[in-house]
Amino acid sequence: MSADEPVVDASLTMASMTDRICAIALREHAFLWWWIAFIPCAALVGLLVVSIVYLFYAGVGIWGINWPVMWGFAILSYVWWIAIASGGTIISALFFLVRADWRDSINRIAESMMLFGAAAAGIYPILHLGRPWLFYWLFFYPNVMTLWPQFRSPLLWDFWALFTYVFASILFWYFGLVPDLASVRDRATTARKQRIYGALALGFRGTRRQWKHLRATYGVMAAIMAPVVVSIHSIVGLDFAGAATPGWHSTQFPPFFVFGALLSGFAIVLLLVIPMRRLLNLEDMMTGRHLDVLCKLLLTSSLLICYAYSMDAFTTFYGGDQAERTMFEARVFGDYRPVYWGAMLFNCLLPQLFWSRRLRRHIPTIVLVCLGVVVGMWLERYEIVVTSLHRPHLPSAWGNFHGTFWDWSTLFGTIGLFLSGILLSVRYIPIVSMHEMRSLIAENRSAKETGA
Amino acid sequence: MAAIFGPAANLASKVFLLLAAAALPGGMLLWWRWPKTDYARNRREAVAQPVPFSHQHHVAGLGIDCRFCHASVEVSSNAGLPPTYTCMTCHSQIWTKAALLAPVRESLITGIPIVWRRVTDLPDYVYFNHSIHIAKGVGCESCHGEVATMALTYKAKALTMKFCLDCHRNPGPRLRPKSAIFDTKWHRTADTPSPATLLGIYHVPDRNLTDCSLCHR
Amino acid sequence: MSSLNTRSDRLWRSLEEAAAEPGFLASVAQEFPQLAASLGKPVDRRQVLKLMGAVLIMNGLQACGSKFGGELIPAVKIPPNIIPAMPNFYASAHVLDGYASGIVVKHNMGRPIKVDGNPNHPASLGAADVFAQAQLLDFYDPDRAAGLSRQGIPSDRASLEKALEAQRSALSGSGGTGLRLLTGTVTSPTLAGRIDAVLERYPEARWVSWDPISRSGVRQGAALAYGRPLETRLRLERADVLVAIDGDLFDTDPGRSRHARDFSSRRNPSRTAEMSRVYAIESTPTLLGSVADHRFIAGPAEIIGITAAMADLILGSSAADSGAAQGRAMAGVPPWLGPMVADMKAARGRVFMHIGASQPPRIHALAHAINEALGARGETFELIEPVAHMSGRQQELRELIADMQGHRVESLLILDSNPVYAAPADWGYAEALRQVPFSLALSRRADETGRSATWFVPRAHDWEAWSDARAYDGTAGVLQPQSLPLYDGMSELELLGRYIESAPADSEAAVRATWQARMTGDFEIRWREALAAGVIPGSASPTSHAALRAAPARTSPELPGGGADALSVLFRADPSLWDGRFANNPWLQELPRPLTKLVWDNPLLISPALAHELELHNGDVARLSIGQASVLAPVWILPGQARHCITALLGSGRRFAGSIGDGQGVDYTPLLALPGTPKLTKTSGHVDLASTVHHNLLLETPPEILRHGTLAEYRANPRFAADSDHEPHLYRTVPPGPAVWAMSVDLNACIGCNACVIACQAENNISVVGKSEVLREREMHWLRIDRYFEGSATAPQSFLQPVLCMHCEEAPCENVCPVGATVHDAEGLNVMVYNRCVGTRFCSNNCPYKVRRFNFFAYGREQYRPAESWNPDVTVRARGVMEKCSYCLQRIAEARIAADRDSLPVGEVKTACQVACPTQAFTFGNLADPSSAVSQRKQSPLDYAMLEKQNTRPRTTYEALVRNPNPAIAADLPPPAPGRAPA
Amino acid sequence: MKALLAGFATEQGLKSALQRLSAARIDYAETYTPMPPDADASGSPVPLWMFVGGMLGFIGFFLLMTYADVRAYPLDIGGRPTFAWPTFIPIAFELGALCAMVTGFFGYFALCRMPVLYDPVDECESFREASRNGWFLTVHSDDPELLDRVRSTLQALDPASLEEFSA
Repeated sequence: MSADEPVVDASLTMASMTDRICAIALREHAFLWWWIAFIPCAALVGLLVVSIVYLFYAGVGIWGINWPVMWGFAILSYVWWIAIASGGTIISALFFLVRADWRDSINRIAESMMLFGAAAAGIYPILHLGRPWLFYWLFFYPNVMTLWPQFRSPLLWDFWALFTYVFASILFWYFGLVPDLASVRDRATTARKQRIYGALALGFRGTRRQWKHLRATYGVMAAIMAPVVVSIHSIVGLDFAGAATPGWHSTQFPPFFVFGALLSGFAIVLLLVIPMRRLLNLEDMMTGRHLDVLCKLLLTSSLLICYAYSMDAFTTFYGGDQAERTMFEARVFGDYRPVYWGAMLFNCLLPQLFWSRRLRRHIPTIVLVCLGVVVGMWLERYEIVVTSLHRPHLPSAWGNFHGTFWDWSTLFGTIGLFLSGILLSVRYIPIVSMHEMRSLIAENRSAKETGA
Repeated sequence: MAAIFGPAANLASKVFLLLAAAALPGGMLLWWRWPKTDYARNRREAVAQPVPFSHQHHVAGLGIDCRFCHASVEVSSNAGLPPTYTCMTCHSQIWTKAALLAPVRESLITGIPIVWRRVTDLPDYVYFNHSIHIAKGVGCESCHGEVATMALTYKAKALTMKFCLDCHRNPGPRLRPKSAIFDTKWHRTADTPSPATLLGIYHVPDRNLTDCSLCHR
Repeated sequence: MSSLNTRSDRLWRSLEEAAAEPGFLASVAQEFPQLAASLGKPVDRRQVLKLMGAVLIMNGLQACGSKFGGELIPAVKIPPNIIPAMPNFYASAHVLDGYASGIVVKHNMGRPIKVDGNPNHPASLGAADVFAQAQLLDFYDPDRAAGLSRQGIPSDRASLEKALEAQRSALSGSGGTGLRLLTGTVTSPTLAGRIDAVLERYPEARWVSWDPISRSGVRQGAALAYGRPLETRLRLERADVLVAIDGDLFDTDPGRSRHARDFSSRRNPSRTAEMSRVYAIESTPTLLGSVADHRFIAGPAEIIGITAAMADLILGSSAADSGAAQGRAMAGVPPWLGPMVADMKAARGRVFMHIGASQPPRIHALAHAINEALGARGETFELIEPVAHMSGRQQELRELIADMQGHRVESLLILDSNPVYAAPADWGYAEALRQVPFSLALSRRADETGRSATWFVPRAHDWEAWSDARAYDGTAGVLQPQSLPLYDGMSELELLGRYIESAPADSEAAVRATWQARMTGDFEIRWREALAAGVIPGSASPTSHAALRAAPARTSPELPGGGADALSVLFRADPSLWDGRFANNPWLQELPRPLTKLVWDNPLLISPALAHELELHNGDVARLSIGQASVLAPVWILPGQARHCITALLGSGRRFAGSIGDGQGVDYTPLLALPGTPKLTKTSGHVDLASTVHHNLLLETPPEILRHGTLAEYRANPRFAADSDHEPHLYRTVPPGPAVWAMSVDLNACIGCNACVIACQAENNISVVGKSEVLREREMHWLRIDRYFEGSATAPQSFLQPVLCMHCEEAPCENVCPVGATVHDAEGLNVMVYNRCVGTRFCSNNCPYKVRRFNFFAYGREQYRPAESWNPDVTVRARGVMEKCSYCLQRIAEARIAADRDSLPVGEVKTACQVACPTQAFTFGNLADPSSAVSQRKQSPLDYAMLEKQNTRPRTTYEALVRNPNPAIAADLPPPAPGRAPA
Repeated sequence: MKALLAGFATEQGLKSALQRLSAARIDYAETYTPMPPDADASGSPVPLWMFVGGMLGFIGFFLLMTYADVRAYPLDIGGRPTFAWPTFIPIAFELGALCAMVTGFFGYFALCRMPVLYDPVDECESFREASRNGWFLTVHSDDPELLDRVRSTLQALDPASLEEFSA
């Protein structure tokens, strides 16, 4: 197999493709492996619910946060999830705009990833509040206090960026889904499924008019999603860069965070594609070519991250601010050095394996590296949030931070939430964007005919 | 084959979507209006008291000055409630047998205070000071309404933060001459001094009256 | 307000009014012990507090939230000069081990809510130490509710009276054979009168005056030197050179607040003509040592040698009788001694040598001789007639115990003393007490003694009864009650009254009688004046003209056995808990100890060298044993501790202190007063110790944080510490309001006594969070005193810096808050609007000074105090809300409203910390008024802003620390801080 | 009213059928295809709507924030100017983008008169192929012989399916 391997297998026809994808969504009974995967994830969701209930009852004190480390898991996991979601959007929107043919078969997966990543991220900002029931004070609406939010705060920008991102993602995802829902509707055999998918398809029948405006609208939507996804992660970066805190006060944070989004996005998408193409035997749609491309992209974003890390170190010492240096030394050599070096290893070193073409096709390696990146990105956020805060300007205020049980339970709960979401979408929603695949197949056909 | 939906489904689905769309602005409107309603602010609800005291009778009828009972209103943040002794200054002479007044006599004998129900309450994080408002020409009526007409006392104004700010942003028009401060029936007339003059008379300070720190500590 | 009746029945009533139902406090209080018990040990403080709070809530009184629920409760009869919501102030005094310090108690609707110093009182001059302020919680302490009991079984007043009657008749027959009184130091003229009366009425009776924190060394020293236990009245403002050996001037000395004031008047070179120079020679760091220009570390043994050597150098070659001793002393004389003594001699008449109370009498005697020789008497100090009461029929505690063991004691009255806990276990007091047929303990709570005596009688709080007391200089003041008894308590005066037929029963009559006899002129007028002022004019002890007796002082003491390398243990009063009587006070338990910053614990303080020898780390449990007795205790490494010297703080490890104090810390009394050399051995155990400074590092304090230099540097360039020129900035400098509030903190004045911290806590309703939460780094103090060490671990320079909200003109916290919960007001205050806060905590992350505190839990609801004790002018913060110093906004608002009412410019405002500070380190006021004190202070050449480079333009600035080392002693000068602005 | 539904196996088939019909001056045929027929996407009004919606959102929210900070309740935030317009931009941008997305989403469905859960063509058995691999066209008419003409024209192209249904 090689990089010039086609993005779809020649044997694939519109009919066979449609039938297979619809068959997955319409299965009477779920696969066994599906249950094996879903049950533990559902259990984790239960854990999440428990954690949240107790949090609201007792207060954020149940977490490890303290003075001076006032932000902990809630923020860093939020950033982590947002990065994962953004990665999905970038694949589905950005690469749509550049007409990357390999995107069509995996963009639905990328979009589900965006959707449920955003969902997992979305609950954190509210949990994070000391008085979560007052979160609506961040909306602007005419109230009896005649008060408005404080628009200078990066946190408010973040809140609205997240708000926009979540809703826009849902619209974008659903909009691209409509024609495929129609296909499923027409393949459905039971009245119940016909009605459900039929209602969701909103009566899409593929008329000339429907197709024409669909393409136009979808194109513009993608063109909007691209800057939106860049903006949300830049703004998340500003949550930190906007503060004068040592370790945060850096102009490179917005791009730095976007690089992180790319890296974790590609890693997660690989982690989802690899088992799915195997379990749902879609190797002929998600070919070695896809893995190759994604690995290359992962490698590229890893190099970007390396650049960001090195600039971080450079500016700290070139800037010569004492507090910054003290903090950075603590980060690199202090109690939290495993976090720093862990991030270095997983985000910078490990991906370098992908310089080798062979390893770019070696499934175990890919899985290993991607898992490493996922962990590494979390460590990076831990390093940014916690180690920066634990060394403020005044030595008298130095502190330490350790996650409590509830910190971890919430984190794993959200992981459960994400995975159950993905599994449900695999179970009930066409996992490949069929109408885009059809165009792709058609193109290949015509290409061959002209070639022949 | 038979179609999945009948012709009626088209209209039904459109109507459903329109209603769903309408729910959003509707909800927002409710959210905005609800706190302003009298119900949410429990205005105009007479509160049952151990003694059905009538301001109408005592103030409008007998012409007793507010300060006779609310003695510290000019010097303290707290206007003060009349001690049993104050009630008994008259009621040891008149209505000495009235059943309505039994709790008052009871309190005098046992020395256990009468427990009144609160009518106008502000949140604990709001530090309202009566004396300064009186000193600067704000009438009782501005916040308590026409108490002189209340057979049973009720909360007359919304007393939301907006209510306070409306006046703090532009005090002039709400001020009244010294003589009228305790007159709950007073209204601006042609010969009332202009807002500007009143502000001058009372030396309303040049400080920012909408500072958070003015009321919240 | 003088007559008890009118005031107190009002107070009682209004207290009832506040609590929705009569007798509320008692009812709540009774629930606490069971709660505490039900939790079992080790108790998680926060849990306890939580449950305590729960009780209050069940009783319809939540700490935060409405004070009256939905009810309004007027008085039945409004008493004279009480206006709803307007504070009243009544003078009184706080008495600790007999010595009084004047206080003024602030009342709201009859409820005491704050304690300040009494400006008229010589021992206070307006300052109040931590104990005086914290007694507010002692007064409201629900644990006081435990009533009369006889042999542990609840009893009542009537049966007590019966028992006392029986006693009296029995004793009057025998002439008082076997009657013993046990008290602490007594300065109260009335109580002294009563005691004498009892001793007269019962010729065989004996009186024991004993304090766990003993000053007998001082008295015996004076007796050695002058034949009588004269006391000294210092005039530190006159001392150019102050030499303190094991100095406790600011820690335990009865005049500590006054000494601090006088001392600090000579410490800021920009205000005093000639800056004083302070030498501290000590084994364990003290407050004085931490601010001294030279701090020399010497073990207890060396100290004796050094004093002897000083005596020889100053008093001339000593007599033959002590030649040997002197030889030893001179042998180990450190190099700095010569220059120091030269300095002392040069400052003849303007020098004072102070000796810590725990030093042996002979050292004190020597010091007297030296001070006389240097012409200090009459200049930097005076001798005055003894303030503490004495009698011919006195006994030492040990003699009493011997009598008790010998069944020679029939009847023992223990008045406000807790020997069962505090006396050296070795003396066997507790066992001896069982031999006494009738013993009565008048204790503040059902404490160790109260539970072992036949009768436990709750002692009336000082605010519940009449009394009087004298200050360190003898000035007397009357303690008037601040409320009717919350609990059925009895005062010493009342109790002793039962033993004398003639005596008036109630304490008021007794006190009046005392002063009627001593006051000239119209008594009623003088009396009312005295009550109002809190002091009785002209009652100070007269100066004594006793001459120094030559002989005893010249005998320089011999070294104790053991040798230089032997371990030694110093037993000292806990800076917050004293001898343990304050162990049930949450404020004091959670008050960071000045130099260790430890809370809720009293580990053994050891030197880094010793820790290294024994491989001990902070929190490691070690066994400290003397002879057979031994105690397991965690250790804490304290830089500046003498190498082989261990400091053990008394006052912890109480068994029956109350729900808060029980079992906190370690009880060292088993080791007290034991002969033989101590041994310290490491064990495998480890205890987490809660310190509010989480990193005890030794680094050069960055100049942008704490700037300091020497007097020489200052003389060379007075502005050596001043800010560099401001960078240009984009935004408005000063808001347009009519006032410009600002503060200046004088680092030269701060002695780290913590008075400001407690004052802030009391004024602003700051929660206590408990040890477990402090361990999680969640302490809540708005005002903290940062401590930095510089130099070597063995002999570091220590620096203290009070840190509170800087109220920056360009506050970084404000523009990161998404809901505008922290904003600027027109008078430049950085306002925290609690009710708007949603708790994103971004403001704290963005605060360079880290002065913001967060309510991780609903601490406000969990406090172990009734709702009446809160300051009604300050919101009690809810869960999930950020809080911080507000410059005492409520006081500003009060002044602002008062001024506006009369259309006057706003007057003077003093913050709580400023009022409480004994050294006037804080100056607060209005910069818009160039004549205001703060405007003056900000003109000081030493004025600088912390973290100036952040360009936040703080309203709170500091005056840099200047030290005045002796040029002849180059060794441990503080290194000049680098990076200062060029001249 | 009657209608004809003709299905073809390939896009090519559909194209030629359409050409025949237009040759026969019947150009009111609707097509149903499994993928976008390569007719150009230009000329759709939706992108313009989205642009307008986005702009309105951006300007509207920018003005709202300006009103809130400058007129409604000016507060001194760390001494920053009340009209801190640069800080308004991120939120204005985000909400502008959201408005554009919403306009596009609903604009599209409005434009296509969706949802249309029922369409007579659903009655035809073969029509399900339209979302799989079938290329369909329908011709509606009240005039039977016209439909007959159409039928004959289409049959000549041997369609995969040819059904008549009543619309």
